[in-house]
Amino acid sequence: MSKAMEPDLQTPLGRTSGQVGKEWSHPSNHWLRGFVLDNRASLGTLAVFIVMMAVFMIANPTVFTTWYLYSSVLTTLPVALFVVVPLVFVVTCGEIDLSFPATMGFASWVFALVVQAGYDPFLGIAAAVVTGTLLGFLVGSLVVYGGLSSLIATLGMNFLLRGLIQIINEGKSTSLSSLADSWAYKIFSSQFWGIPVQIFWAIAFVVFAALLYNRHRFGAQVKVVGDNPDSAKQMGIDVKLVRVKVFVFTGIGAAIAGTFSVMINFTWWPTAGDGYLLPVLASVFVGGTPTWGGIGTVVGGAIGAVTVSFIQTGVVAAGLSGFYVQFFNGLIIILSLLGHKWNQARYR
Amino acid sequence: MSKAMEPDLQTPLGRTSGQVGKEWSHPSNHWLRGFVLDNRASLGTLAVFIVMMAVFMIANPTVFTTWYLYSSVLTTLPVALFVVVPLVFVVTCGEIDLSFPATMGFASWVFALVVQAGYDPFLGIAAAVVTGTLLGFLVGSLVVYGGLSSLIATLGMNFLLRGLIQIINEGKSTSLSSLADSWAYKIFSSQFWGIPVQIFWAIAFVVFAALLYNRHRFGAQVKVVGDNPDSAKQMGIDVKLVRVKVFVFTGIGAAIAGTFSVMINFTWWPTAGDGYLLPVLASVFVGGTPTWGGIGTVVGGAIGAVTVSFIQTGVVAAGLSGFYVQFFNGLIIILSLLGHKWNQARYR
Amino acid sequence: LDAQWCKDVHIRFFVGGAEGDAFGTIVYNGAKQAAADLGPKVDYIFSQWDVEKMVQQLREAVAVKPQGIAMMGHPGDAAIMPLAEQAHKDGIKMMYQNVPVPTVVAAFGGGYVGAQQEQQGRALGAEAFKLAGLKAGDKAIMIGPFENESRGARERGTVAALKEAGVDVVQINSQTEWAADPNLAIPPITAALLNNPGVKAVGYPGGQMLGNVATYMQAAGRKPGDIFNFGFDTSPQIVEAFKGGWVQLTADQQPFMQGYLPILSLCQQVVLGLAPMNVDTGAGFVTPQNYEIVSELAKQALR
Amino acid sequence: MGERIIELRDIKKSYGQVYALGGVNLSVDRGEVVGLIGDNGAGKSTLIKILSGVVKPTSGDILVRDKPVNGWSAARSRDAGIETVFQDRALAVQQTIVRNIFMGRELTGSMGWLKVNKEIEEASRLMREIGFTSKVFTPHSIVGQLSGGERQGVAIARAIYKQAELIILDEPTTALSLTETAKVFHFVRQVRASGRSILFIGHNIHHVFDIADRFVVLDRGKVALTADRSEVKSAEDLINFMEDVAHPGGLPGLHDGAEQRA
Amino acid sequence: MGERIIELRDIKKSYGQVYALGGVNLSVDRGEVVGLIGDNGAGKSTLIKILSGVVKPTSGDILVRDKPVNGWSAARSRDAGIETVFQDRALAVQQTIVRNIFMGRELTGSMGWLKVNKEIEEASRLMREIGFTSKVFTPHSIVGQLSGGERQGVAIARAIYKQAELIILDEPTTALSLTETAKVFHFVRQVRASGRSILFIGHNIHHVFDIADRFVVLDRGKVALTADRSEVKSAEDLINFMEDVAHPGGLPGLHDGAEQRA
Ligand SMILES: Nc1ncnc2c1ncn2[C@@H]1O[C@H](COP(=O)(O)OP(=O)(O)OP(=O)(O)O)[C@@H](O)[C@H]1O
Ligand SMILES: Nc1ncnc2c1ncn2[C@@H]1O[C@H](COP(=O)(O)OP(=O)(O)OP(=O)(O)O)[C@@H](O)[C@H]1O
Ligand SMILES: [Mg+2]
Ligand SMILES: [Mg+2]
Repeated sequence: MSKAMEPDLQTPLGRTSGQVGKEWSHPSNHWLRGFVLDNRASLGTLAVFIVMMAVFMIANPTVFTTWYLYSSVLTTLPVALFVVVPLVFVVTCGEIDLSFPATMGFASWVFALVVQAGYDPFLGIAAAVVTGTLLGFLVGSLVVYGGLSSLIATLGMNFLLRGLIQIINEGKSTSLSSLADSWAYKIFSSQFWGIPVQIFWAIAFVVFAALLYNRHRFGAQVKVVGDNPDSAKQMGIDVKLVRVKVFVFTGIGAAIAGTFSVMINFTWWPTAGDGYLLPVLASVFVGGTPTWGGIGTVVGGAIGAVTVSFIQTGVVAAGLSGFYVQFFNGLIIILSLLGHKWNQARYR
Repeated sequence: MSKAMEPDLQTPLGRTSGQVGKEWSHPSNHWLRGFVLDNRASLGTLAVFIVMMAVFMIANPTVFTTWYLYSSVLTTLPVALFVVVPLVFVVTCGEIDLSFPATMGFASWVFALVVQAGYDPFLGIAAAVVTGTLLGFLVGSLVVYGGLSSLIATLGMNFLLRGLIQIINEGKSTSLSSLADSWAYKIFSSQFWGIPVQIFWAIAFVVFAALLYNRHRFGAQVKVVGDNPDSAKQMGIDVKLVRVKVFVFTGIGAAIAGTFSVMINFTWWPTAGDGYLLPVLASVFVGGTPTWGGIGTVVGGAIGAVTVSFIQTGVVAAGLSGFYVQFFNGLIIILSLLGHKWNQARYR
Repeated sequence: LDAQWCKDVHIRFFVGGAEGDAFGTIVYNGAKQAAADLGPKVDYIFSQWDVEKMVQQLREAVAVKPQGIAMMGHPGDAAIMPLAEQAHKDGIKMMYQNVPVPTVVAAFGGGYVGAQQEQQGRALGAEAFKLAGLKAGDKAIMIGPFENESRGARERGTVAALKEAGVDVVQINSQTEWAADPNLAIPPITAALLNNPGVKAVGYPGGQMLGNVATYMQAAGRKPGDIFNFGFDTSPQIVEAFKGGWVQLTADQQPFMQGYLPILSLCQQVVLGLAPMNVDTGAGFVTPQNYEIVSELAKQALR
Repeated sequence: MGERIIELRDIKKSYGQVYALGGVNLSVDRGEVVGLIGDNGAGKSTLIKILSGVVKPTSGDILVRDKPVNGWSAARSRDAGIETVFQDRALAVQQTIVRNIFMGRELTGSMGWLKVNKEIEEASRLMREIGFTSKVFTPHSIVGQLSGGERQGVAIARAIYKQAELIILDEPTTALSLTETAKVFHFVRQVRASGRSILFIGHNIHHVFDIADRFVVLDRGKVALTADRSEVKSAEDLINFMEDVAHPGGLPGLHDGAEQRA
Repeated sequence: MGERIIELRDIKKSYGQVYALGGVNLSVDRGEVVGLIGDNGAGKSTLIKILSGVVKPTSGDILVRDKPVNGWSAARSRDAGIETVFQDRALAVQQTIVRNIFMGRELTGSMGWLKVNKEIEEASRLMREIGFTSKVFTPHSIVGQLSGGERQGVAIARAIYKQAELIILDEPTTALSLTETAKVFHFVRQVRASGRSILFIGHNIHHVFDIADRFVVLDRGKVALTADRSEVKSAEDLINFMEDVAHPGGLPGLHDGAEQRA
């Protein structure tokens, strides 16, 4: 920071031709320092996670050495990851999407309908993804072209879509026992060397999304739009389109998440997805993506999801009754926010 | 707008002394037009309410001519009003507070403890209000002096406080049948000419808050801080203090709301207040206070609360099954947002 | 009597839970069947199990003056009392479901359909103790909505019965999200099993979670029969779990009856002037020996 | 000249490791116009933020009418009769003209309730005083509906309210046209004529030269020159001095083109 | 002069009932520097927003190299070789220098994946070219950490990328000090020397006079004067002309003080 304020710009241009050959160098000469600086937010999240796990482990060392504990988390964690990651894009873009739980429910309902009608689950997945895409497009268009506050408008859409599901199904769930024998199940939801395969897909998704965020035009434009939409518009970026795209991405993520959730226990409930609203939101922010837009971290968000997933498990494993879960949820959220606050500068 | 862009400022100052005597006049010469222009947001909310009620009434005229229907809504509507109104201040100030449900639960718990211990309910009310004040101060200080995003930090505080309630009470509720004979009950929770007295208190509160908002230094400063905090700071306003104050106000409102709720039900539940999170939030925005801060409407928020309270009642009375409630919730939120959007300009 | 002898009667029916939870759906179907058979006009009300909301909904229900109201007993005597009084004054017939409210019924009348929560819970505890072959000093886990006194009364009863028999019971408070998506409970249940390795039996609060037992056990690396899983309600998923040997016992509180009977009784009270019904629906236990009887009904969300 | 309104002695201010001000002395007397000039980042805005109490100095003394003060703050500064029109973000654009004029010092009766009518009267008077005579706007008009020049007018009206003794204008004419610049200059003279003092900050040395009685040149957080009007012959003198300070070897660029052509 | 790069014919633009532009003709030839001056609200920014495709004109024709174009947009404008440094809000301050330079035209390989190394190389080259030689910053530095002048440098680097044929600078020196203004002027000459054209918008008529080959004076949405450098004797001429246009009766205020003293 110190040098930033007294730049070496005293010599006006033209006089500097003698120095033109010089090369850029990273502010830190040591690669490790550079790495830490570039990934402060996600490393901060990792630190929170490690401290939390350390506390739980000290409370009960034996449970935390059992693989089953981890494998059980790895079964449900992927469902959250498929929505947390696109939400990092949405928040980076300066918006928020609270309609993903209903989208999860809607898309997985379509999946359930297709499978129940006797079609191949792969077709069901495709149909679910198409549904998620359309719903994301619908929500995004309403927010972006309608010029509405995404916080409230997506909350409204969540009610509206869930209401539609309820009206049509009148509360009936759908059980899909036939799924267990399908190829889709083996590929997406079985175990491999004792590891739930879901997590491989989720990791692949996180890696893909992290690349999309950091190494793709889409990510670059999402960040710029969230940072300074006026500037982005002047530079020829279709700001509205980019905004709609992040909602579509969330719709797709929610569709995959919903489908994975149904494949875990072969049942679709009309409430499917509802339980994910708060944990997923908390994950994004525990993960170190700030609310003001422009910056964020996909990997941090993923670590945030892991952290949030382990709160409940850890509380129970540490031998506390479930009454402590809410308390710890709140505590971790507050501590993470304080940590990131101290860790992150906001430029204007 | 047209004249605004070509101001009559071509003559520099000093030359205009001949015209100094002229008086200001309101842009519209007719008082009614002026009134409508000044109260666009709340009138818009009122229009939404009237249209909604008209639809319900057409669907089932008889039910809606029964006074009892209204009196039953008027019994609990006050509980919502006591939090919606302070939240209008919070949102105007550019913040949000999602911790009020836990504050409601906490403060009314203190009330229940005091009453159960055999003290006078008035003392209980005082204790609850003190608790609400302190919690509001705690949450506000954390957000303001900790520099945290109020959306997430207050969500965290909501978990944390509710967690505390749960840990200590382990789910046990407290029933306070003795309340019915107390003076406090007669004054705050009985009926008067068939009208629940709560609503008189709530109306008094709304009127007081509307004056505070429009005719008091506090309201003026809240608006300025939400509009342009830098400017407010430069003009000597203690921006952080104003922000903390709105959280304290919400704490007080939540405490009163919680106490009223207990007096209606003669029972305190550890989950008290939880059900109010979404309806209250929706009321604020259905009421026409925008999310970006600086402006808002207390009366609109109150009308929003009435609207939201009647959705469920109306849906069921219109003969639709409860499955339609969520759908209509969403629909009303979206339609109101669209209406306000079209009705309100945002200046920068 | 005509086929639709109750045709002109207006009834408000409290389904209870969230739209679409396993229990509520069957109650709803029972009530709808009754409405179809008897002909009354029924309004259905959902409350997400939020007690404050239930009280307000009851207030509104009393206000529209139907001939009968079938209410959930969850808010408890103190909260329901003033409204029951009002209903009594207005001549509205009352039925209560799922949680008994003895003081209210004693004061202003009304019937009750549902298990006697506490008793049913205790009975389940005793039955589980017997069938699982538990001994004093054994360990069991009981999951339940302990954060809500009246909703958790049943599970508290089970805990009490087991404790009285000398079983060491670990209580896990269920989270509201688990009702919307029981998969969310996989990790905590695994953790609880790992934390208490000697556990012989696990009890679950309601249909949604009990139906998911196979998933929980697989996640924790347990095989069918390793642990004695028991709980409340029936559903297609629970029938499947019986088939697979994952679930050993469920106390069927016959939610269909909890939907059907209150409406029948209200019709009888209004049209025929009969006294209110008092039915304990918590009679039956479903075990691996008799689960097939309920399987077809469960599939149609009737049991 | 007259009484000394305010004096800063050896004011230092650092942001982290950056020294924005490295020991500055500055005083303003009654009725004088002081022109504060200097390069970007010289510390001008920081200095006036200290004067107006928005920023606390790292060290140094502040004297009001020759008496040292402790606990200097925005409120104290305004009590001492100092009003500031800041470089930017000066107005709450969604609020009415009245609310902006009385921002932070609302006219209140008992218990903090606003004296609404009094505020409107006063606002009308102030707006008329600075020549804001449009009939389209009332004190209830939203500032966001005004043009840039009109907004500047509101900020100035706010500053002259309560007969401030010293008015600080931080680059009030940046991005203003000649016509509107002229208005501001005329106003500055009006204020001086009424016996009040002005601290005028600007980049355009010609402008500042035209108006100031005394010049203070800041350079990298230090006072490089303090000169009375009588000591400086022309704006060019001042420009040359500043170029020398900034680039002892002569400043390339700005006048190259003209010289090449000439 | 050379080839005609762009021409606007009878461009009108209204915002609601306000006419920002009421029929403007303007053209820029290869290698010339056009200075666009005019009062606040004269429509300068609106005109260049139309040129850069950010704002659509209400009516009028746009010709690129003498061929009329339809569907003019920001993207089309950049394709035609027109780059703009806007008056404000030009940069995304939380992003790196690289991301700002390639905003909206990321260097991508197949499927839209970024060519990260190529971008860094190009950014380094551009920054060096405009004399941004600080070793403290790399192309990965966050723009928010840069000073105002350095940020302007990033905006200019962004504009000269891709050998733009016409660079539009909307008041690039507002709020810049002499030193930094000099840099911008030097750069403008560099660009002209390389055969590219420049449209320079400014309030400071001395500055514009020093640099432009041709002057266009806008007044209330109309072109009040178009003059080659050869037709105008001095900056004062231009100033007088503008004052006449704005206030046929003579402009009070700005020079009063100086005259009174003289
Ligand atoms: N809040 C801050 N944090 C860190 N550094 C700051 C802050 N405010 C100012 N500075 C630094 O202090 C120095 C002086 O800045 P200041 O704004 O006072 O200059 P100025 O003379 O007003 O410039 P300008 O002509 O651009 O308005 C600059 O180096 C600036 O970067
Ligand atoms: N988005 C808009 N909506 C309405 N009116 C506008 C808008 N943008 C500009 N105007 C109006 O159009 C006219 C021309 O504005 P413009 O910004 O082009 O002037 P300018 O010459 O660039 O002024 P400046 O010197 O202040 O930059 C002004 O009257 C302005 O108020
Ligand atoms: Mg400055
Ligand atoms: Mg402009």
